[in-house]
Amino acid sequence: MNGGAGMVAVVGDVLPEIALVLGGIVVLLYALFATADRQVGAALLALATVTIASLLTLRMLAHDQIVTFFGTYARDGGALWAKLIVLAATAATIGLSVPWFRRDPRHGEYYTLLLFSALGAVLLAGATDLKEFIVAMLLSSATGFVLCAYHRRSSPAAEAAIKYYLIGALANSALLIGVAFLFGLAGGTTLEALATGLPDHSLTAVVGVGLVILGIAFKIGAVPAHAWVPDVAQGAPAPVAAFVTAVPKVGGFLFLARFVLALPDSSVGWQLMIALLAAATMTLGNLASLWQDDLRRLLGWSAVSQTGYGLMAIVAIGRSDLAVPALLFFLLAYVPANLAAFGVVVELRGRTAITDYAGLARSRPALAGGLALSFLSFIGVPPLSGFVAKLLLFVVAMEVGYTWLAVVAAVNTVISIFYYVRVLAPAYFGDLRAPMPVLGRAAAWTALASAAALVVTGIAAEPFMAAFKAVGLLIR
Amino acid sequence: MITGPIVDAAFFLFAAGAIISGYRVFRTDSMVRAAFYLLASFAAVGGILVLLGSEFLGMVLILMMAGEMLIMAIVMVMFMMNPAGLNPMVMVHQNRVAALAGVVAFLALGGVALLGEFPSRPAPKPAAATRELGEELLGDSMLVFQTAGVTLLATMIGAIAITSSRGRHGSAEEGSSEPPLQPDEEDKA
Amino acid sequence: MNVLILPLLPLVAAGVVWLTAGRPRLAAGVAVGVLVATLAVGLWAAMATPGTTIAWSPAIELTLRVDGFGRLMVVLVPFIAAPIVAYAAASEPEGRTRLLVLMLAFVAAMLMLVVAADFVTLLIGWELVGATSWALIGHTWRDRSNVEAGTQAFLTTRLGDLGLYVAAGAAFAASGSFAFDALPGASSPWREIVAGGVLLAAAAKSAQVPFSPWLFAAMAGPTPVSALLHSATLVAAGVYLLIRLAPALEPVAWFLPLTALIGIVTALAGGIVATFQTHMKRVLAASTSAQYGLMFVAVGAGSTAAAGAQLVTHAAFKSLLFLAVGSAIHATGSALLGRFRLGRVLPFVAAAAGVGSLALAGIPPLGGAWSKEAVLGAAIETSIGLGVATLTAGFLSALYAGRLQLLAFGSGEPPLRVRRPTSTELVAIGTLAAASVALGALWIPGVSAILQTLTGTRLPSGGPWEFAVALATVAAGGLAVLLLERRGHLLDLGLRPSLRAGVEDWLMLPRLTSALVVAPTLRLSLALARADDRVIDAGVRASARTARLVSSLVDRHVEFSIDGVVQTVAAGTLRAADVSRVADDAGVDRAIEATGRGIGLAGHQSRRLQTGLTHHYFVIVAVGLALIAVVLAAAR
Amino acid sequence: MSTEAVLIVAAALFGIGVYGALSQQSFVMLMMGLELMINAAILALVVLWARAAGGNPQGQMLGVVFLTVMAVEMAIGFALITGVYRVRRADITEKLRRLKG
Amino acid sequence: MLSLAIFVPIAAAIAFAFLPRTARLAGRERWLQAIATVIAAIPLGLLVIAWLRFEGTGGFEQVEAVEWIPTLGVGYRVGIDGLSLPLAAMTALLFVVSVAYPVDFRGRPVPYFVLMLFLEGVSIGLFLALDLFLFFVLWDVSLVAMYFLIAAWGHGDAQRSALKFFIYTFAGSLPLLLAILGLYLATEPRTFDMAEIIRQQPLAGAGLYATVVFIGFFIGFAIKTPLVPVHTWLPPAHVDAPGPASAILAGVLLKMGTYGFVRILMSMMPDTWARFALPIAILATIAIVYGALVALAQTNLKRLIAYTSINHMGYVVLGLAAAGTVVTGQEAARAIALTGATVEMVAHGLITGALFLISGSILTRGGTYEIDAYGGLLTRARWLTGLAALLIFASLGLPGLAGFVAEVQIFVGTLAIYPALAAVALLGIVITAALFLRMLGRLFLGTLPEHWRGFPDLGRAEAVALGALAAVVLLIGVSPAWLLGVVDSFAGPFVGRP
Repeated sequence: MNGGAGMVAVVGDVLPEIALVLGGIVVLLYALFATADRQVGAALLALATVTIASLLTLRMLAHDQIVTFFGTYARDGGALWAKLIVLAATAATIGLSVPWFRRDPRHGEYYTLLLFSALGAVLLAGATDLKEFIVAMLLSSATGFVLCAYHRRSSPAAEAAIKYYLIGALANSALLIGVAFLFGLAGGTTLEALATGLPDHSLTAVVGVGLVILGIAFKIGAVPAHAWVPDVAQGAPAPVAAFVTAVPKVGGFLFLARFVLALPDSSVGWQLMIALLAAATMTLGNLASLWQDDLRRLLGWSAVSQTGYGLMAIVAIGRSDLAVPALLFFLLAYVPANLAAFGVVVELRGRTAITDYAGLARSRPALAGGLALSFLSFIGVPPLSGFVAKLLLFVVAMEVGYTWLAVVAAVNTVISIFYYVRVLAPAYFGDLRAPMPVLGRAAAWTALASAAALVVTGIAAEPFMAAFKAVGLLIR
Repeated sequence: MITGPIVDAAFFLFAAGAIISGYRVFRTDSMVRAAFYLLASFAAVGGILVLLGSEFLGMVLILMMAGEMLIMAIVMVMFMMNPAGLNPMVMVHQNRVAALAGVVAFLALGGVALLGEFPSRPAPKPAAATRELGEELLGDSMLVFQTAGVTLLATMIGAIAITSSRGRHGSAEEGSSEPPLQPDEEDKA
Repeated sequence: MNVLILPLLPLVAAGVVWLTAGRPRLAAGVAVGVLVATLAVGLWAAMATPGTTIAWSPAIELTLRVDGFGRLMVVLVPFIAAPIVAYAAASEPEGRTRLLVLMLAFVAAMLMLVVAADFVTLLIGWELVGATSWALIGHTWRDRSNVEAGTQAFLTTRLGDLGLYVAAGAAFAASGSFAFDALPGASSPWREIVAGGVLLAAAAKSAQVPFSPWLFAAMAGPTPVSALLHSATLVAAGVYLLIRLAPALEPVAWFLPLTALIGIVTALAGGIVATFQTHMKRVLAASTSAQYGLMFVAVGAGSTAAAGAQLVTHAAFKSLLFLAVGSAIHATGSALLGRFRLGRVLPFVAAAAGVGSLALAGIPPLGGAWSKEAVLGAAIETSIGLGVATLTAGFLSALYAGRLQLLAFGSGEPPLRVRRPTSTELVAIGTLAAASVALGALWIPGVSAILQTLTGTRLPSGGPWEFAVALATVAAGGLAVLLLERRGHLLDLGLRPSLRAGVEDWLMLPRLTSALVVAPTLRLSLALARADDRVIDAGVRASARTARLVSSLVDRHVEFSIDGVVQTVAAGTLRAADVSRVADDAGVDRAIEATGRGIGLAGHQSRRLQTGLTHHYFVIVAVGLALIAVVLAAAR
Repeated sequence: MSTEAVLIVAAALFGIGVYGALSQQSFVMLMMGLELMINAAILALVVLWARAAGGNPQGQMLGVVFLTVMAVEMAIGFALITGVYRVRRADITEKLRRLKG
Repeated sequence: MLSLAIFVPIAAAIAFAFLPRTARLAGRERWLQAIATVIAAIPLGLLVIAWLRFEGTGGFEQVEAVEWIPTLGVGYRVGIDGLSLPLAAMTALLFVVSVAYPVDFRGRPVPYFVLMLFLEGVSIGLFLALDLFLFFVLWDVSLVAMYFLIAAWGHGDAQRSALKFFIYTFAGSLPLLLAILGLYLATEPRTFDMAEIIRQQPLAGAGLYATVVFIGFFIGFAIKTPLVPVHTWLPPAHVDAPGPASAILAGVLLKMGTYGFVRILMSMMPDTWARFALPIAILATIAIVYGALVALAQTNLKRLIAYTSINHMGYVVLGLAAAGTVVTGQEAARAIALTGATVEMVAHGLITGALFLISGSILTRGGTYEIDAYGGLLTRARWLTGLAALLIFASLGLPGLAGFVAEVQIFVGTLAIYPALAAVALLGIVITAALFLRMLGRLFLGTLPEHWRGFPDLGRAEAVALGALAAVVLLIGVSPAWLLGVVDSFAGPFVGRP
């Protein structure tokens, strides 16, 4: 045990996290004591918390990249950028939630859970220790389950939540024994211990690593633990769906990257395995999206396929300088696109049948534009950030010799055009059948701001690329 | 860590108890009985933990499970179909596939155990385990500990948010659903 | 003055005439006046032999020069064209302005061709001549068959044009230049390719076998158009090209013999076709092929001078004959032989036609006789066989010339109503007749020497016995005509109608082309178009179908673990039915993209994995985990 | 009480847990299967801590984490089960198949 | 300067997008069109100035470069050489004409002009781009814009055709992207700068790797060109697209494929191109004959022209294949083939673009593309017939018009390298002549059916627009030195002609 002074210094490394915890508690207390019509204040408090946390994070960007808390937590560029993405996404989710939950009397606690869920993702992104990883996963998952079930009178929400929960519980439970094995092999729980302690060509390590990857696969919605994604996207409250299909992924991906970085090259064949998972995930996600008539479900499946693309960056981790930038840029492109798409859904009061979108461009051109930008970014059409992301993913996959994976991804991209266009075509060329009432300004602006972010980060990619290039992903 | 034939005997007793009661969980007619089998299995494992020199974890496990099983029984009695959940029933699906998966899992993990790839690094001073844990909690693993705390807090808030039927401002059900597609339906909802 | 003025003058005039639309007299005046002026320029050019180059790019330099036989052509072309255009202005009421514009443009293109001294310039003139002739032939466009005739003519000659493209390419490949001057230095095999290409182009343009029938199609145009095309211009271009290039291509062993062979075959076949013809213009058309065949023979025999002489005399008498026949057709409204004989009602036309016919038959002292004599002499010098064949061709020309003259312009029963030619028409006919007569000057030794200088080859010095044999042959031809007339078989020549129809239709050559070339091409094109709509797209679809198959296999295996074998079989059967139904519906369902159909089915299949049942998801997780472990272990 | 023996017991418990998780229709029973799996994980962890990891206190901490996971999972699980029972009257997986495809 | 040519229309498109809604514009479409035309003409003017300042040094001139994503070696780099300048200028001209061309706006004139102007900037940018990244960005964006143009203002089964077009060409763009990345990964230091890559020749002698990259590029460009057998997206897209969009599609978008062949494949991996020149030439020859034959059987006007595009683009690729060989002693022939292919791109853009505009006009008047539904239109529509005839003759390669200048050079150049293939390809010009003359006869000549008594001739805007194109076609045909000189400044150094 170190001295108290050291402890104080260490606390300085997690100021944003502390801000989130305190903010969450403040919001909870506010919600307990504020009157029914003042509950919206909780949203403002949550927004303030996110802002403060973001500012604290930004301040830390200039600091040295280190692993702190006795090897359990990284304060490096990767974690900080992930934090920023998570926080921005959380802010956007708050923007979407205010109008959506306006009639819900338990408005306040929602934001506490949202902040804690964001905290879970943030901690996951920085975890360099299996214990911290498990707890962060748990925090992120547990809050996610509850948020998903937040509509007490919604039967689809309840169904989605319980499926989400069951798959998560299975993955988590299985994960634990894997972690136990890795601990036994390495003699410690930090990633550093894994990096040094894992024996070569060990079948035990195979089981352990496989189970851990399964756990993360659940978190990021990859095959084989992907089944919850479409259900949650369809059944959960739309802002929650936007949040849950995007934010935990940021943490999950970052930890996966750190985890594979810790694996000694010769111990397990993780590259090929991740590549196969990537291929399976993107292909399944795309194929299943093809004939969806429900937009939210379609977005869920497309989120699965996007996870598959993102996994391409993981394949290259440790062997390509661009792997980490590619991963971060992918997240930078994917998260706002997801928020924009769901944001449009929220603004249209959760309208979800694809046929109901006919004539959107005539009735609500701005929303149609937002939806189109988001979809085109998903496809990877330049100059949107989705294109830069996909380009980087292709580059790193090819650079490490996984050209076949890039080809699979390309084929999948072509397939994906079909279902995105299946939504966009009626929206742009169809006739308006009924007026399209909207929810409120906040959701519209959030959706459009997210869509605008796609254009901005796509064209002005350099600042981000330069920053990402300098990013380290530390495990010791 | 204690060794010797008595320990071995105790281990075998506990091991048999854990496995048999674990198996009985899914081979019994009544949910309540299944819950108590599960408790028994956990208790047996707790015993093994104590044998292995991890008294703290063992005891916590047993205590926690006892509490949990109590809740589980209540939940079953309160909510489940069969009143009291005591009646005989078999509710199984895809039995063969599940059995296959279970056997495969057992073989895989058992294989791992037999491969003997784990290094041999016995714990030097088992008696100090609990104290060391305390140091760990407040020292090296402080962040983990704090995170776990937040997680438990979040769990409590979440569980209450979902289950409590009474909100602060009237029924928790009121208005807790998606906004209707047409605004004018809002009033009715 | 620049040589460019030669083609530009008629071209600009064409533009001017186009602007004078609605004032026919002015148009005619401008057209004929400009052609006369062009004639003057041509005379100047023949003396001054101007030349110029226009650089398009480092590789392409257009060279225009009046030299060699071209010096004669720049005079001949406007000289023949002027009376014909005058005649056209007077005789063709429909779309007169357009006709004059096109004729002037045509003359411009022809002059461009004449002054070309490199392959690119030649191609420009060559193709433009072809295109304007298409428009001229299809002049009366409201009748679509005329347009189609023009198309046929254009396509046939364009097929030959390919030879010119090839020749141009080969010349460039050999020397890096398109100029004719660089040809003699061309190496083998490029020189052979040039020779082949040039010969192909010339044969097609000059209506040699097997391309001859397009001339019949070209008859769809108004008569003055035929007169223009057949005399000094379109058809002449082929032989003109040979006259210019034969000396350079002579070293190619097979070049001259092949030229002679094509020529003699055409001369004989064309003679036969002309002899059995009952349509006046077609007699002349077939005879054109035959006469140009004789020029090919001359070139093949190494005497481009003789070919040039024949070209000049033929230009004069053939344009004369066409105009005369045109007057006859105008007069009666019928082009068929044997219905009326116009000698009495149109004595002047008949007399002028008589001059033309005599020249065609080769009766001294007309120029036509001299040139034919020269060709014969060259042929005999080459080989006795070729000589005999040429004699036979001469006999045939005498036969059909006499037959045409007698049947059309002989004295006999005139029609009830006759449209008499206008004075302009008569002047035009008279001018050409005078020219034909004047060409008798060729018999004067000094005159023919000019040809030798111009073409650079020697004229054969035929002995007296040759001359005698030739005269005897012509006389035999004349005699045969009289004999047939006496027996009353001049029209049908005692041949069975079915057989004659075949001969008349260019010895069935068009039908052969149609069956061997045109029909297969069209059939192939239709088949390919159909295949394009189905098969190739289907290739894409097939790959999609493979994807579907794979997905259904995968699907089946997943279900195997979920539902067991029995259900899988049942479900598989049902799905097979389902798949085929969906495939059927696909044609109906417009939203389904053909390419996406297979993938789309794969999409349906993959959605079946998401059963909505959590325990199935658990199985997927378990199986997935097992696979993860296997891959991790295997790829260590 | 060899390490292998304990690990085999853990494997057996895990296998039973997997079987339970996959075969039980009732959510509650299914969760019992999951708990058995965690139970096995704790057992394996502690034996490895004692025998393979040299008594590294991180192992004990990991055990606490495992217990936390178990507690949180169960708490949220029960909450969700009551929730879904309230709106859907569903207590077995087969009753929840509206979201699919 | 060059950047202005790209960004003025794009900026104008964005400005247009913020115009008030359609309802308030009723009756003012013509003003809108006039303004759009003027804006569309600005890049043309700028490119003409660039042309006048062009020196023909053989390298890239008037380069404008800004770092974009230097971390990846991506820059915004534009410039001209003898290859891109004519194509960009042709693009600008065709856009001016297409924007000015009357079309049924379907009540949505503003988005129409937004897309047209946007596509103009993008297309010009693509030809001027000197950065692979920028090139690909514009490549993909052009697909999106064209998709919306076809789907929203097309007729018949427009959405399906548009989707087929989009998916097919997007499918082509992905191998292209992968190939670009393959090339990029081989550069050292990593860069997307075209000039730098040409200097580096990163894949020279790279064997299998180069082959794979080559195939990726080739598939991408072949689909866009399109070469048989990946052409099936073209006919439906053309048939259902509105006239001006068809013109742009054929005139500009197809050129992107062949331009890519020269700019990327032939310049950056010449040895690999030379290795595959013969199969490419064979493929091109097949496309020539196949396109011509299939076109011959068409009864639908637009399908017919679409298939002749396949035929003509086959000429281009044939010329390129010949130009890219390494036959020593035939530098002059290779240069002439390359010049011919480049001029053919320009000529085909102008001619076929104009022909598609004409078919659009015919559809507006007659309501169908079926050729047999018409006949004798010359009786009523002299300007229409005259211009159509001129363009048809240009398309079948008549001297004095642009097509001849291009085709004769292609044939001559190819004949020196691949005599047999050139001979087969020559058959194409006979077949195209046949089908075009048949079409001309069946549409315009013969007797006018009774119900077309009221068939109107071209309006003033149409006549001026088409007349402008025809004038340029004529100018190139009569006096091409100004164009050939510029193209030769690229082609000469390219083949290393002494």
